[in-house]
Amino acid sequence: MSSFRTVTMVTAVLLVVFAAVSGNRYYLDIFIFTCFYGTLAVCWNMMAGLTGLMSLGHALFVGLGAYSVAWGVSVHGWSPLVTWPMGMGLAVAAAFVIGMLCFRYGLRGYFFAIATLAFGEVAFFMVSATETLGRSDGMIMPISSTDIPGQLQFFEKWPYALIIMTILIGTIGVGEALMRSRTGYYWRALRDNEQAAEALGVNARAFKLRCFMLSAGISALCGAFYANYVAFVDPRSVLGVELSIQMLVYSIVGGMSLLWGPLVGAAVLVPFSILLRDYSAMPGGDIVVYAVLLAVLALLLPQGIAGWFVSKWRT
Amino acid sequence: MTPLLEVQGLSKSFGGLHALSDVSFDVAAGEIFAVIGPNGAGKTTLFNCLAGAAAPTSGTIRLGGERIDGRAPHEICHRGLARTFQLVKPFRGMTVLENVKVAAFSRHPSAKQATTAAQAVLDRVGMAELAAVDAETLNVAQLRQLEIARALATQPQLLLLDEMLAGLTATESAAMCERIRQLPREGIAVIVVEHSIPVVTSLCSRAVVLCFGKVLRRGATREVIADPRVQEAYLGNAQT
Amino acid sequence: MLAQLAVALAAAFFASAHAAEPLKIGVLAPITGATAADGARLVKAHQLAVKEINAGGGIAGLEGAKVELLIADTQSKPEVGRHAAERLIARDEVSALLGAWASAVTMPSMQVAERYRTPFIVTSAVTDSITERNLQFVFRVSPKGSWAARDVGSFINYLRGKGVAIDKVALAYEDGPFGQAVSKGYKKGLPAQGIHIVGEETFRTGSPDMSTQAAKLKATGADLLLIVCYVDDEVVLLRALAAQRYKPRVLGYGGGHVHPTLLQLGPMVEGAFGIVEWMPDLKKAATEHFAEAYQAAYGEMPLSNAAQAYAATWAIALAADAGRSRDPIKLRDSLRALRLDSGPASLLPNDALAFDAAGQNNVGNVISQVIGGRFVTIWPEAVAGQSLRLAH
Amino acid sequence: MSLDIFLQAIVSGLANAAMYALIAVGLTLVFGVMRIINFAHGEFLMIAMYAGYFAWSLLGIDPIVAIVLVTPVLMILGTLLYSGVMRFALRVPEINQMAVTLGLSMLFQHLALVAFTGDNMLVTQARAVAGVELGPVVVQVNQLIACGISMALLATLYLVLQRTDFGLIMRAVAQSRDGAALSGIDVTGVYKWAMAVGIGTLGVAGPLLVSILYVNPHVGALFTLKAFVIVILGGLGNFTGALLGALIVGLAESIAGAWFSASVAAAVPFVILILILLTRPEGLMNRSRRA
Repeated sequence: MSSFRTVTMVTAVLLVVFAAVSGNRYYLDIFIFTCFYGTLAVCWNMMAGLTGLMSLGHALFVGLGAYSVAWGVSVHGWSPLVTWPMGMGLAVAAAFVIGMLCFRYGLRGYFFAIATLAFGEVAFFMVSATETLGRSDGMIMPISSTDIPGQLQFFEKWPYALIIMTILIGTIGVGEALMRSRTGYYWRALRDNEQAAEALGVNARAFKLRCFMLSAGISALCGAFYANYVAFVDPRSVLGVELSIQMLVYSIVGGMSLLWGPLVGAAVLVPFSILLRDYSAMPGGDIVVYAVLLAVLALLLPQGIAGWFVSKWRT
Repeated sequence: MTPLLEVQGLSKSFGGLHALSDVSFDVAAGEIFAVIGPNGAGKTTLFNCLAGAAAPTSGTIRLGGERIDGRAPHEICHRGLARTFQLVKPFRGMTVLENVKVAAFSRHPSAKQATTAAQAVLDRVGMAELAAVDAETLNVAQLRQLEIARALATQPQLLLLDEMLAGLTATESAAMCERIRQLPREGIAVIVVEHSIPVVTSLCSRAVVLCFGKVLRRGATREVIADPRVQEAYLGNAQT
Repeated sequence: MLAQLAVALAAAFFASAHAAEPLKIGVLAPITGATAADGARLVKAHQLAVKEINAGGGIAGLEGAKVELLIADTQSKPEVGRHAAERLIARDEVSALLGAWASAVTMPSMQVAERYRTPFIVTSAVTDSITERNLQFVFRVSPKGSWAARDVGSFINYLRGKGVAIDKVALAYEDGPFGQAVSKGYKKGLPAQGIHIVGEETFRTGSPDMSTQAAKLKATGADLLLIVCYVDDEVVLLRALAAQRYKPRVLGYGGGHVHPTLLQLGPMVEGAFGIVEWMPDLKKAATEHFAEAYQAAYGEMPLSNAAQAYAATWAIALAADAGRSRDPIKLRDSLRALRLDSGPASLLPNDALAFDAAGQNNVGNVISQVIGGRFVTIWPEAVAGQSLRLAH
Repeated sequence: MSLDIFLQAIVSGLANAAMYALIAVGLTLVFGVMRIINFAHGEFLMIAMYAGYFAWSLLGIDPIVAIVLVTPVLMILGTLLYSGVMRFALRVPEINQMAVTLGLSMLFQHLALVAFTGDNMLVTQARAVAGVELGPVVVQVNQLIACGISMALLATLYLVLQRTDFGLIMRAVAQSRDGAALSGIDVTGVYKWAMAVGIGTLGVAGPLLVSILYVNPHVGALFTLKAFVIVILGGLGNFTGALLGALIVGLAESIAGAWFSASVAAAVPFVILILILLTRPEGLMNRSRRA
């Protein structure tokens, strides 16, 4: 599939689903969160699945984006035009520093994962102790009774849906373009055999860093969106380990070898678990189904739903 | 004329273990040079130092007159030194062409040009018809060819080949030797690590013999092979 | 999905054609997840209120409409609670929302209610800022966390008046949303009342050992220790204090401190004080009625948060009755005008359940004490079930 | 801060470290042999704690005695875990194994909630509130007991791994799965035993911990991440590394807790982890495999 075709397909599917649910706020909310988690999973997997860098601290970048927006608007009344780039800039800078340290000292595999987790946890506890960021209580962002497009405040949900869809499509578009360029080839080569890749002229540290920074920037973008949509941020929601683990789960279920695999994972699991919760009679029934499904899929479809589908389709 | 590669007083130790001590030799442009020695003599460590995968403890390495010791592998690659690995592992999930493309990107940043260059290399090594094949399905001989194709795609002046004949049949070996012999004509000097004495004698004009990390003998291949110390080192090794 | 939409639309159509369509109230409660035990108790209280309302002929102002509770599980997670609020408002079209136990779950959920102009009565969350953000649709029956300082200050002065020497007060709290909110109030409010805080110790929820904190508290020599945390951590802390042979008077905050788990500690907690929003032995007619009805229905004593849930449920029904409307905006207006000084919703320890301009119910706390292995109210004397016991 | 408090922090840190070590060795043992990180480790601890609690509340057995009953149960659960799940998980990539154990962890937490409700359960014995004075420092009796038993068990485990044929076989499999299989070792059997011992250690830790703490369905999750950090700190799969990691985390938490507010103190073990990983990228006790 050419990159253009992937992007067109994803866009088409999103538009169809969007058209089908746009009349219903409840379904739109599910749609928005599916796109939100889908984007996060895709950019997480750019690192884990495509470059071989498993991060368990990605919530840190989401948190930087979300807190930039919440702090900017609650304390200074700044517009998203300022806070979104600020959040992304902070996240990219943080990824640069963390990446420089980790790659300089040769951290890989579980050790890289746990180092990123440690950075994320440090951020979590620091925010929990910082008065101006609302400590553990988080920050309530002002909500107006009228729409303020300049502050991304809308009564209806469709503007939010369009924003997150744009972010998602942009992420897939950038990702696909990169996958077909030198960068994408280098990432996959690094994932597989760093030593061989370096011998073939790949500057391992620079390209890993580039991947980390891109992924962090997109995560912050999602975080910024989250803050504007939910109008509330707290450490547990946007900085907790659970969020990082969610990205991992969607990627595994969707398929880590494909750029858009994690999107499939999110598109299956997010609505599935929400609908199960909303319609099942037994409280917690969804947890049981979700947990069992996760374990079974991870065991039986190691290449993920998308990977399985592609291999069936090719043969 | 300065030699293409100049190694002087190269040493490498891991903790207390001296993998290489005071190794010196040089390789001229357009030459096929052999590094021989029993197992554990330090041949792979030498390659790692030359290619930048390991930093030497002391000594200098010059490529085309410029020092490359301690440089990162990708920089050394850009300066025109390519290597192959003893254990060949293609990049998974990529076709043969894509594998070569990874290497071609080092000279051609645009995807289009890299594809053209990679295809040209595949033509050159006679793998054009395998271009679209999933690299994981190749057999040993094809994997070795792919390994050479990848190295060539980085457009090296000097190519390090690590045991390229191991596990190949006689016919495959002969074809591979023929391939190696052509490299100097394409302007590429070669260093081979090889066990088979007949192959070394037929391919290489000069050789260096390593034993326990030290240079045992250096010079024209025939003279080196005839050295009784070298014989002993090899025989001693063969008996164990 | 379209089919479902059609069904929903049809249902809405037929329902509105019917006269006594029920008043739908959404409840957000942690039925699973880390705080599931508390959620179960909240739900019982909501259900008891609804049972009583419906048994009494429903809501007169709405032609006898029954109240229908739609209970959604928040799994104790903010994002789940938030989505549940979306669903209850958008899909189930509830007239009002109640909930959602912890502050972290309450805040994102109430933002949804605010945006979709549906009244949200916060039943138990104590974070001050909930009613300090000028939100138009958010009401709270529980007191602000920082108000505890006011009542604790008065209580300390009451104790001093009884001849109890309380010179030094130390603070130990859980360094999370709950503990931070209340302790902030203490740190600001108590010195203003002439009460000196000599030491402050914090811990994360789930700490396996608090010996160091206990030793530091002992070193302060405080004669009253104010504790703000969940009951799990309180057990660990109290045991560590006991091991240090340090026995200050203890005053714990919130429902966690009148929690049955605590009584399992036996003699160790005898005499301990708790500051709490409500007690089942409060001398108020509505309280007696609720405690009896709850015990008859579920065979256990209700906790303070159950009373808040019960009051909030009644408040919505009474507001709908008074305003003769189930429309969320009209309901909001009725809630603002509400003043309940008698009847079931008046069980909390203030003169009348009423919401000020910020949506806050001006309600104080009461002080409980463990006497004879039971929690009893001892202050303010006007509502106290028993008198203070000072044997120490 | 006075010296007394500092000493108290060190002693408490050591007591915690002993419990952490006991929990972490099981995790590292399983990883060493099978190369699987078990994210449901804490949930098995939770099961052991419930077992310890019910032995006390229903049968009146002291938790220390209950160890003898709970440990075999946990060992059996370990082998069941191997035959039921881990056996299949060995065939999928590492990251999928993580997902499988994550799923198990969610499932167990929820089942425990359904079975035992979310309320805390306490073992209340007279000695739970007693303390022993060691100079200026006070140690709770139950902690002292837990610390002692934990250290005894760790020493035994160490000797078993270092001195017996069983330990030799375990270490052989840990080093090379294929090599061990070639030399005629029943690798499956070793895996089963590794899971039995790895989970079995929790059978000791659970009853000890429930007498100090409390048990609820989510109590295990408090320890999983901590154990994971400890195991990484020491070097994955390394027994002595886990002990060292537990010591560092236990002391760091406790000493930092005496100085800073709890939120800041909670970050300290992670800062230490980062610093250690930057200097020893494969953990304290593992030599970097890279030349």
